[in-house]
Amino acid sequence: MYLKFALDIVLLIAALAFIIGLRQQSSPDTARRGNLISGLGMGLAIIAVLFGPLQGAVNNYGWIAGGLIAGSIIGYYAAIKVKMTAMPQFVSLFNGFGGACAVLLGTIELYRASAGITSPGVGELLIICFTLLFGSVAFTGSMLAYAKLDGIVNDAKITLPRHQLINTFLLILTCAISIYISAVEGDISLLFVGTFLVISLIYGFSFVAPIGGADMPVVISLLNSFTGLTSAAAGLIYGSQIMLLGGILVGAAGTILTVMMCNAMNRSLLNVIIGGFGSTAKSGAAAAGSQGPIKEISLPDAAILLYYSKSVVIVPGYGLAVAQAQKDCRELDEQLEENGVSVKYAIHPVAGRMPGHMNVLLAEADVPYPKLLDLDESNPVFPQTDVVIVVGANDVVNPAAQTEPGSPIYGMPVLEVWKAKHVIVMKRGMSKGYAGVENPLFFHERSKMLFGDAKETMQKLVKEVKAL
Amino acid sequence: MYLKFALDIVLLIAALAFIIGLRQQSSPDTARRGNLISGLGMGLAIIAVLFGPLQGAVNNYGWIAGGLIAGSIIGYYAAIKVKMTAMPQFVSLFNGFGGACAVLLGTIELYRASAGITSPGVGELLIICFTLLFGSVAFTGSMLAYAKLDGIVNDAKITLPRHQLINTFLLILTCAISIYISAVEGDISLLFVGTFLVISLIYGFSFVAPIGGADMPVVISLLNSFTGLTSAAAGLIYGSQIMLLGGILVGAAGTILTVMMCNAMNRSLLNVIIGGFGSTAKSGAAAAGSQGPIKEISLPDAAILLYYSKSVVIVPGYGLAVAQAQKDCRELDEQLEENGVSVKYAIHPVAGRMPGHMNVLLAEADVPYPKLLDLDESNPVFPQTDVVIVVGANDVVNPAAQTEPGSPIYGMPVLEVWKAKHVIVMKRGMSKGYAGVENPLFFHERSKMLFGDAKETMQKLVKEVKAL
Amino acid sequence: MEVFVQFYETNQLLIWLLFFTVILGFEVISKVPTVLHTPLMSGANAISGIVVLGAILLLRQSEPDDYLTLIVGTLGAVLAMINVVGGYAVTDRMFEMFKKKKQR
Amino acid sequence: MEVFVQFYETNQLLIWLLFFTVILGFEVISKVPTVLHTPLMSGANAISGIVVLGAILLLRQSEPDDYLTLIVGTLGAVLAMINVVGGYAVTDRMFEMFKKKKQR
Amino acid sequence: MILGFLKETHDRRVAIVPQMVPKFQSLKCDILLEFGAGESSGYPDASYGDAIKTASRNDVIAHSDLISCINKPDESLLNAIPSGKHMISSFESYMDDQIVGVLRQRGIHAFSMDMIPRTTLAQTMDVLSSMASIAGYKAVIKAADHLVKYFPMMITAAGSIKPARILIIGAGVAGLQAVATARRLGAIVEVFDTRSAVKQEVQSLGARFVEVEGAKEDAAAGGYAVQQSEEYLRRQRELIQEKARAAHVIITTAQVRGKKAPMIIPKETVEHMQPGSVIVDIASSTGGNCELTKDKQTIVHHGVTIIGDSDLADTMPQDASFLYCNNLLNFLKLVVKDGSISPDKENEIIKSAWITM
Amino acid sequence: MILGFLKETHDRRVAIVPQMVPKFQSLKCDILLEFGAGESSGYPDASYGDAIKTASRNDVIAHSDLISCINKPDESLLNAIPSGKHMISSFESYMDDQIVGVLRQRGIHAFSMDMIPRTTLAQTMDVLSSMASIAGYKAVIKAADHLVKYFPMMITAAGSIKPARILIIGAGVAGLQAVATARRLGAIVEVFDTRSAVKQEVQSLGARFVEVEGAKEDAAAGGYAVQQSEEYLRRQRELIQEKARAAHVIITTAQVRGKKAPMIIPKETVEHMQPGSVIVDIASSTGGNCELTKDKQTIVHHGVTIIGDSDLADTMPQDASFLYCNNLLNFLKLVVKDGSISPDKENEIIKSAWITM
Ligand SMILES: NC(=O)c1ccc[n+]([C@@H]2O[C@H](COP(=O)([O-])OP(=O)(O)OC[C@H]3O[C@@H](n4cnc5c(N)ncnc54)[C@H](OP(=O)(O)O)[C@@H]3O)[C@@H](O)[C@H]2O)c1
Ligand SMILES: NC(=O)c1ccc[n+]([C@@H]2O[C@H](COP(=O)([O-])OP(=O)(O)OC[C@H]3O[C@@H](n4cnc5c(N)ncnc54)[C@H](OP(=O)(O)O)[C@@H]3O)[C@@H](O)[C@H]2O)c1
Ligand SMILES: NC(=O)c1ccc[n+]([C@@H]2O[C@H](COP(=O)([O-])OP(=O)(O)OC[C@H]3O[C@@H](n4cnc5c(N)ncnc54)[C@H](O)[C@@H]3O)[C@@H](O)[C@H]2O)c1
Ligand SMILES: NC(=O)c1ccc[n+]([C@@H]2O[C@H](COP(=O)([O-])OP(=O)(O)OC[C@H]3O[C@@H](n4cnc5c(N)ncnc54)[C@H](O)[C@@H]3O)[C@@H](O)[C@H]2O)c1
Repeated sequence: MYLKFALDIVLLIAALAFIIGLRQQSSPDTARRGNLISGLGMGLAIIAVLFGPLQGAVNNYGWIAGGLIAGSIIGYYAAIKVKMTAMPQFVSLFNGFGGACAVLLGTIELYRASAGITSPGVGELLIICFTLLFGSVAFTGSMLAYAKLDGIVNDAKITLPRHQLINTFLLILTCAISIYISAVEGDISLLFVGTFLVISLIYGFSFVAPIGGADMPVVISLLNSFTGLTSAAAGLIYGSQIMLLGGILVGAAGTILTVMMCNAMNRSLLNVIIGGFGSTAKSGAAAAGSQGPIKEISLPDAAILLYYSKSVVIVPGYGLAVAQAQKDCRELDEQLEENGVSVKYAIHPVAGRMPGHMNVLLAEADVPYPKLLDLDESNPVFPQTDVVIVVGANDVVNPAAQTEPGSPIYGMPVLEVWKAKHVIVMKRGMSKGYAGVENPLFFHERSKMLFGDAKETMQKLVKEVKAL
Repeated sequence: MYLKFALDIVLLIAALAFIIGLRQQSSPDTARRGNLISGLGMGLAIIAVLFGPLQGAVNNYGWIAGGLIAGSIIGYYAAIKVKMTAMPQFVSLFNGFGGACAVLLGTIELYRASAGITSPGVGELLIICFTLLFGSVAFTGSMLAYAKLDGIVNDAKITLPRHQLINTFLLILTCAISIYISAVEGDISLLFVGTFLVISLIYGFSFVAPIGGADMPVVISLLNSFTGLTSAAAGLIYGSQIMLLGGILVGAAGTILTVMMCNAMNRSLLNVIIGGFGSTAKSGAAAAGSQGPIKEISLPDAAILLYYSKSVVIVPGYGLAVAQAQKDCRELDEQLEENGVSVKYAIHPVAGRMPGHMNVLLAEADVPYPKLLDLDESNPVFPQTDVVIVVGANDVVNPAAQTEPGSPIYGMPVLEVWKAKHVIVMKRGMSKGYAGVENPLFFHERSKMLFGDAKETMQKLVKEVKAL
Repeated sequence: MEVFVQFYETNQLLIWLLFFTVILGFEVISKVPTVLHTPLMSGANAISGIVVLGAILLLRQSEPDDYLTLIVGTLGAVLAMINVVGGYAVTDRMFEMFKKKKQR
Repeated sequence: MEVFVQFYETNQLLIWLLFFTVILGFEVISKVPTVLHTPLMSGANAISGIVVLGAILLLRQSEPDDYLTLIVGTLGAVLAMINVVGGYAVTDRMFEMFKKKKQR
Repeated sequence: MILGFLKETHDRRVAIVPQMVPKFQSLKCDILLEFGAGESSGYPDASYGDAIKTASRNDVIAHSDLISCINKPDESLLNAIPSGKHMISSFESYMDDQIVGVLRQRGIHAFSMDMIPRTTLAQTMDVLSSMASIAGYKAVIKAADHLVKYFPMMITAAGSIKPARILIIGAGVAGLQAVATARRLGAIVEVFDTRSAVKQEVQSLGARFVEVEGAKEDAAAGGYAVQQSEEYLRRQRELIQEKARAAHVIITTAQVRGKKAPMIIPKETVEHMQPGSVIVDIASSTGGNCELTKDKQTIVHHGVTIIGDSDLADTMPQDASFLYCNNLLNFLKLVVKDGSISPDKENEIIKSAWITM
Repeated sequence: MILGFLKETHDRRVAIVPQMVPKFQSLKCDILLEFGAGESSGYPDASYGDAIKTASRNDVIAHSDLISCINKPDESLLNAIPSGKHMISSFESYMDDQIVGVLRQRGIHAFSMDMIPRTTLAQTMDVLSSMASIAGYKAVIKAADHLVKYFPMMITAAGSIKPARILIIGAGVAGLQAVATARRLGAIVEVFDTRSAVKQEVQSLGARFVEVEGAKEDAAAGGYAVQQSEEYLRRQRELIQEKARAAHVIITTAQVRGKKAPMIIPKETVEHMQPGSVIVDIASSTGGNCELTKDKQTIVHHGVTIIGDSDLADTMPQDASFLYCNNLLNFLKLVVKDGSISPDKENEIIKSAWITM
């Protein structure tokens, strides 16, 4: 009895750990600790459920241990090995596995019911069907999301005409089957179970198929909340309060997170789900032209990149002047300096539209003279620089001046920003500079574009950095 | 049975209403709605409890109705009639009444137990004693807080030497009595109940007595969370889940709010409770000298005042230059303008230390010329101005130049800022200006001081305004 | 110890609920801007008037001739109701100042 | 209808708990800065691996010779455990980037 | 009462500007203006309108009760003024201990604008401040005009130009205004003064204050600097010598009321400066802060241009006249009551300014 | 190979500055400098060190392979140069259609710095830009020096001064620099130009662009302005007439390459301006944008000071020389290979600049 009490307390602690862990993860300073707390909660929950008194327990600890250990090892190594840039797709992959587990549970329970091993009531059957259905969507949906993010699958190839109609039909169909199964109290054939499973899996795939690659993070978050809900449902099946609450918690948190991600992109969730390919991805791609793909960076990512770097060099150009963003630029500078980032300005001799244009602007923004580097001082600095922010400059950071003998600016000394670890290019679109030549910098592997009016972007960036 | 179900649902809704209501109250835009929701929750809870099935219910609806109606009328009129400025003390007063109700409940239950009408267990008796004790502290403590805020009671008069020792003693004593009562299972005399009641009430009074007038808001918040806890305890006594949860909710919220209020003042809660008179009040008072009391304004209040005004005039002086606060000043300006507040600058001809000193600074901060008013333009504007912010100016806003023929600056035209509805004076302390004369403006009924370096204060103010 | 265990087992869900409520109480408040401290305190204070339910329950259960209880209970109801109604009304007046600005 | 009422009455506290949990889920996330969206999603994802408990419970209750259940259950445990361990590990790596800066 | 305004002989300013005429008239004064007095400030006689009369110099002197001229009247003018007249000018009585005697002897009632106390209250009539402010501004403009290089930093395709380094000596009104103007133009500004109180004032304009420790302070001197010790001056000169080699422009404004201006920049220092540099010496009229300064002259020594000019306000006559006119009007309000001259002898400002009282 | 630098006759600049000498030497050139060529820029002969030789004018001409002078050589100089020599200068061949013939005839191989294309690539040798930039800056300084009032706004005890209103006509390099400088000094700046493309450039400096609709655009003109229609000019003149009455300073920089500068400010407009105002006409050498402009002269008309000076760079000789020297060096890198003169005939810049090719 004391054991049960102790394990009950452990479960309460686990539940609180989930909540507090998630809470701490929503603030940068405590985020890592939050993850640890949440992980500890999970460990406690597993232990409590492993050893808790259970009616009709046969235990089968061998099988369980085998499963848990195998899963842990695989999961751990996958997580350790994955490249930083591939993390989002791995989250999706992991989430899909969670969903797959729910599918298995739902299927076996349904099988048991159909085989007469168990005889669940209407409510329980509904819950089992829910588990299976949502688990399936989470499973195949996540897998497809993974494939899309990883570039294995091309968006356009897997979208059928009138895809939303098909999806709606599939949704109604699965719901109808669920209700039918519950209504007949599980008196169904094994084949029927199989059919339901297959349709559910197809629906999951089809659900994600029309959604654009750029919207994948939102979708993953949504599928994640599905996994949460399906876990909660499984908790009901197995009478586990912690599963129920943990699942509900993730379901709720995931939902609100999905909505917030949509908001951050200025889109509605519905728009993401039915709208097909993300519009942001389109604009960039359309303008990219022949020189290969460009990579965009989101404001938050840019903020993180800057915040956690040691040295930043700002390269102002005519665009800074047009946007009159000098003061905001200075604010970013101050914000970063406050956090121990060294910030300099690299001034190209012909940046702007008159000699000394940048000097005038930066003087207006009260940038101290020692922070300004001229061409000769800047170029040796770039290789030691973590991040270069190119603010509305174009010709003066054009590597074609060194690499393309045919270029009208070939031979002009330019700022070799591409030698820095990262380059963030702020401009409104892909238009050319004064000299009217293409700029390969924008397609360089180290550069990421941050589109928008320099002033607005700067202001938003300052806000993001402040939030860190 | 359906009634019970319906009322149970109503109670659930009420509980959610409290949570959501509180949540919405913590953001300015939804705050008022939040209060309404929370109020509706309260209404629902009362109805549900009034008509819910209850074991051994005699109902006595007449008495109940009488009490509720009388209380409502008194509460409503008190709230309507109270002056804006007196609101904090009224919150304290109301809170005291809630505490008083808990005291009554605790006393009667204790009386019943001592009289043998009921025979509660150890746990229940502990809870009853808790109700009585915390209710008492909330009751008499709030009353004293009210009296202090209203100026009825003078701090120094009611503080005994070694007051904290006495308080600790009282705390231990009351706890000991509580434990004794529980241990003997309520087998006590009526006199003993009365003694416990009296000691508890005295303790509440004594608890608040040494705390300074400036710290009253914190204390009220603390006492408020006591009332919440005592309500929760009463909920246990009467087996009401909604009371329990509502009380706990307020208890938790009140506690965290108390801590946050302390943080905002850069003090610890312990420091507030035992530290005696607030140190901020002291510094101001000490410097005030002969000319009567000065009034300080807190940053948040200043921010609200500015945000909700129509027209603001900034009067810069030498202090602005010393602090180099011109850019922050401009940011406040922009922040306010964005919210539809008209902002102008009134430049006194001799402000600063050289002709045109303010012009140089404001030009540096890019304040457009049309926003600058000179002396002749400014003075007619002040009577129509909601708030004047005097930033490090002194001599140039000294009313003595008009009112005190003996003053060395008598006859000099000054900016008549005191004709505006509110004046906020930002400076570091009470020191005099260049001319070395006292400034009666600081003691003027319409002015409030905001002490601190102009740059820092401005930055904080901008932050507060942005949060609105 | 046994008592505790028993108590926990019978009230398990209630205890979970309490914990969750405490966290909710913290969470719900934790990001309030300083400007709202005072009105929020007032709003929380109004809720703490929920002790009025105790008075109501006391009254409903009291014998109609137990005047002591009736009077004490009614007095409690009056006081707590002042807290409730007065609290909400004052809070509302405070928040009135925060009416959303048109320009935003 | 009766079923509902009965269900509610028996599970009253659990239902309250569910509601509170949903609100907590919302609250706990609602103020997260945009920069944390992705790692937070990953963190929540790890928790959703709690479905592993279902697999454990299934396995513990299954007959030792019911190989279908055992295999399916174990497979489920493997998959869910990948989700749990992989999820936490990836999240940790993401948050590693946010190590608190010394200067602050 | 008739108020007469003379044309200045060596100055482009005029003590009355057209837009202020109504305000003078509201003091119940008639105004008599010497022909062409405002011409060089951009105010031809016609611009004054019909409200005032113009006349020849002699007529103005003969018919006015109160005669205004901006600069210290020379002997011939003093001789021309009949006894019993009132006169407002800057008589520089703190420099010239004869003048009061001369005026008294000639029976002229003299108000000296430069003797108005430098208090907050008297700011509206403080011509020293308003003119010094112009001088500070103009000194920088002149320096920029004469300097062989840019003031601001410029990173251009034809090379990077470093900002000019400017040393300002004496941070009174003129010095501070010079600081502000030079900073506006993007120069790196350093400031010297003996009064450490101005350190904060200098910093309040965003410039650097260079300290020589051990300055004597005298709060009783009413804000004016006191003469400093030899030791102090030596240490200061050393530090300046050092700084001067690095400076492209030096603007000196150091003055000690009633004394010869301190000599701060010796010939040797100038010879160590880079050719093409500029020194503007605003203190030239009282001897100059630079050993080589020649008052009212621009000389070039070892490639360094040295401009000695204490009357820079004169080079910006329109605004200077406007400001002077305002100062004068505000002072006259103390002197003229109801159309007649009746200064309040108890008034602190009158007591200081009425030098023949 | 010997590179010879002549002393300018009517100009304070010099084409080589001491700190750049090593860079020239790394082109394997020996340098011959005319006595005292750098004197007036602040570079006495001694400052160049031992690395270069100084000589008389005739010796420089006789011994150098490549002769540099900044300004267009006058006839006597051309006559003195032996056939077969190379020369770098600004020959103004776009104005003077004779000069190329004369040079060819005399057998002089001439590179004209003012013919270097105005492309991004050629910016490092674009003397027109670097000198125009100085001119724009200096024009504002000169205007501030001559103006009878303050540039910035001043609210003082002696009255409130409104900021000066400045009209800048032509927003090329000089115009833009003038905008920046005037804004620094606190003036209210308005700008006119016929090319609407510069509108954004003007705004990028925080000034107001005043538009006259209907300007002709010619993208093919390589950035230079095209001659505008009569109708356009009339409407523009009207608007300017209006604005000019309000302006305290007008700085005109409008030029049309190879043509007489457009006349934008007629006499009548000047006469409507406030006395004491200032016009600085940078376009004076090609006729000026103001009807009354006299090149290289400062005149006063109806109280308005009109400064006609296209060679303002000359008044800031040190930085001007430094910038010119950089431009020259960068250009020489195209001309001199391994110590001998061998310009790449395919290079676009050489093709434009080598006017006798
Ligand atoms: N310094 C001089 O004296 C002078 C004089 C004349 C010409 N130039 C020439 O001008 C060029 C200067 O190079 P640069 O790199 O400074 O400028 P640039 O090459 O002209 O490029 C400026 C870039 O800024 C972007 N931009 C414009 N407005 C923006 C806004 N509001 N927010 C964000 N981005 C904005 C534009 O791209 P989007 O439209 O896509 O945003 C554009 O590509 C050189 O070619 C130089 O030769 C210089
Ligand atoms: N305009 C001129 O040409 C000129 C020249 C010389 C003298 N003056 C005289 O200077 C005075 C100017 O009047 P004013 O009102 O501008 O200034 P003021 O009367 O000298 O007062 C300035 C006030 O600013 C406060 N202060 C200083 N540093 C501060 C900081 N970092 N943050 C916040 N507050 C700060 C000081 O109070 P705390 O220390 O308590 O903070 C002081 O009382 C007049 O008397 C005028 O006559 C003017
Ligand atoms: N009350 C007011 O509003 C007001 C207005 C204007 C001026 N004032 C005061 O009047 C006083 C005089 O002002 P001013 O501009 O006529 O000053 P000034 O022309 O007499 O002197 C200029 C400056 O030179 C400095 N100086 C003197 N000897 C020096 C030396 N050896 N080395 C370096 N610096 C030296 C002085 O300290 C002074 O700051 C100041 O105190 C000023 O604050 C007051
Ligand atoms: N690529 C580069 O980095 C670079 C550098 C410097 C200059 N440039 C370009 O070279 C070109 C010439 O520059 P510049 O400074 O020598 O110009 P400029 O001196 O030839 O002309 C000055 C300005 O006067 C304007 N103008 C002509 N007629 C006018 C009229 N009637 N009214 C009003 N304005 C009139 C022109 O539009 C021009 O803006 C510009 O296009 C400039 O952008 C390019």
